[in-house]
Amino acid sequence: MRIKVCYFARLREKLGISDEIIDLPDNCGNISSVRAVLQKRDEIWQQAFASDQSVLSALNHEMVTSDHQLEAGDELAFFPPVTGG
Amino acid sequence: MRIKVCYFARLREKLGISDEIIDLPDNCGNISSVRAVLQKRDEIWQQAFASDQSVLSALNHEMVTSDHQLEAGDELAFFPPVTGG
Amino acid sequence: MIRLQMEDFDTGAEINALHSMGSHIGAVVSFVGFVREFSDESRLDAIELEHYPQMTQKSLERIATEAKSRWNIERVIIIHRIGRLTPDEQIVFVGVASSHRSEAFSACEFVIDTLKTQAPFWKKECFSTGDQWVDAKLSDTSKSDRWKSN
Amino acid sequence: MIRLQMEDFDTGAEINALHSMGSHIGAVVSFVGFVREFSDESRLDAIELEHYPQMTQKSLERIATEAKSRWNIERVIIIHRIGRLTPDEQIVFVGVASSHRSEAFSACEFVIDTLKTQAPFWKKECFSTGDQWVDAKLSDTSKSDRWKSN
Repeated sequence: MRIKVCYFARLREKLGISDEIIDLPDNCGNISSVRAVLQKRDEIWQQAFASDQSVLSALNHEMVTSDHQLEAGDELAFFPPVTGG
Repeated sequence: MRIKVCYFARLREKLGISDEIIDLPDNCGNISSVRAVLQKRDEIWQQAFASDQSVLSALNHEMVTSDHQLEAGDELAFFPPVTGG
Repeated sequence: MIRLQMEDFDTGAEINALHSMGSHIGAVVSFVGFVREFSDESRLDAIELEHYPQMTQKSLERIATEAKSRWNIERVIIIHRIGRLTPDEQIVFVGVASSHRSEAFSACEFVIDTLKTQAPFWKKECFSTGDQWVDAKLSDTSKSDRWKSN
Repeated sequence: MIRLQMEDFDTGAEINALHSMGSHIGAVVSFVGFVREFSDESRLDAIELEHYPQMTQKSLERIATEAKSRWNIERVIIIHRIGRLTPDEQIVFVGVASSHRSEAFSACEFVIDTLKTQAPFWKKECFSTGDQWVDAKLSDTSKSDRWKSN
């Protein structure tokens, strides 16, 4: 199944990409599984997602925890803790 | 001894006076004693000071309780609970 | 800074003034109180604010000083209008500048709560049918008392 | 009402707008956040605010809606600027109108505390020596968490 993945702020700069479409096995499962897939890309990706706390996730524009299940067409975003206001 | 007494708001209107100089016996004592003296004037004064809670006191521009001692030259003020802001 | 005045005030200008008082001020919390259009069911013509001139300034300064001693804040501005005010007019402004927002929130609420029970102002409501002094609210006393136990 | 914008805003006008939204509104509490001149010891040239456009509006609306469900308040205005801002510029405005001031204080503080940990904004500080993403503050997390147990 196909989802969109977006990256923001420090994470976007570190990874050198702001968004991409990725294909996942249909039963890929939850956000943690996507993180595991991404971490296999190379050393930079491995480090970027190493700590659970330093990367938050939003699924379809709502902050969610990593155990959320994914569906085809989802927009998944990864970003550092927010610092607005 | 001589002190100045001021009245504000509803109390001022009820008593028909905004301030006055009064002479007290030198050992008149505290604010409660002044209230007792004033209450003897007539029915209106008696009623106006009947309830402790409905008349607050300030001595030389500081809110105080009725047990405060007085000195010659003091400015004593009586007024209803405040309603600013 | 304390101001007692008949004239209206410019809230935005006061907030900017608070901020410009220091380079490390990141937060300004403010409270603005307005004359309501209705009191109970009746439409108000105006309110009249009486105060105790020799005491008012001192009383507000004491409240501001206590706020500064209790919280880590930079500046406090209190503006209170006096005289006759019509519905929707601004009555009071309390602004607190701080580098720490939670301290600014607490200090600002403390100042307005304390002002409402300690500062010598009295409101009279003017209706087409006559005038009426406003009664003090028990809820104001309990809001103010709550700061004593902190 | 939620606004995301590059342009500055007029705090006094927003407070008046909040007040004019209802005849029984007696109190407006507001928070304004500013760009500081210094970060640690270094003088800032500017900050840059990145956000997640498709999510930001929705996230702020959700926070405003939660504030309205938890406190007896009339209106909430949240304005957050995006893009490049220089020291002393206004970043964020949160204003709450209510007939009850203590509810307005709580709701306003809840909104800014929650915005700081939930709304998708990221600040980068620009110095003459280079740029630096701002780290999230643990104190912001604990301020935000405190509203969960209430």
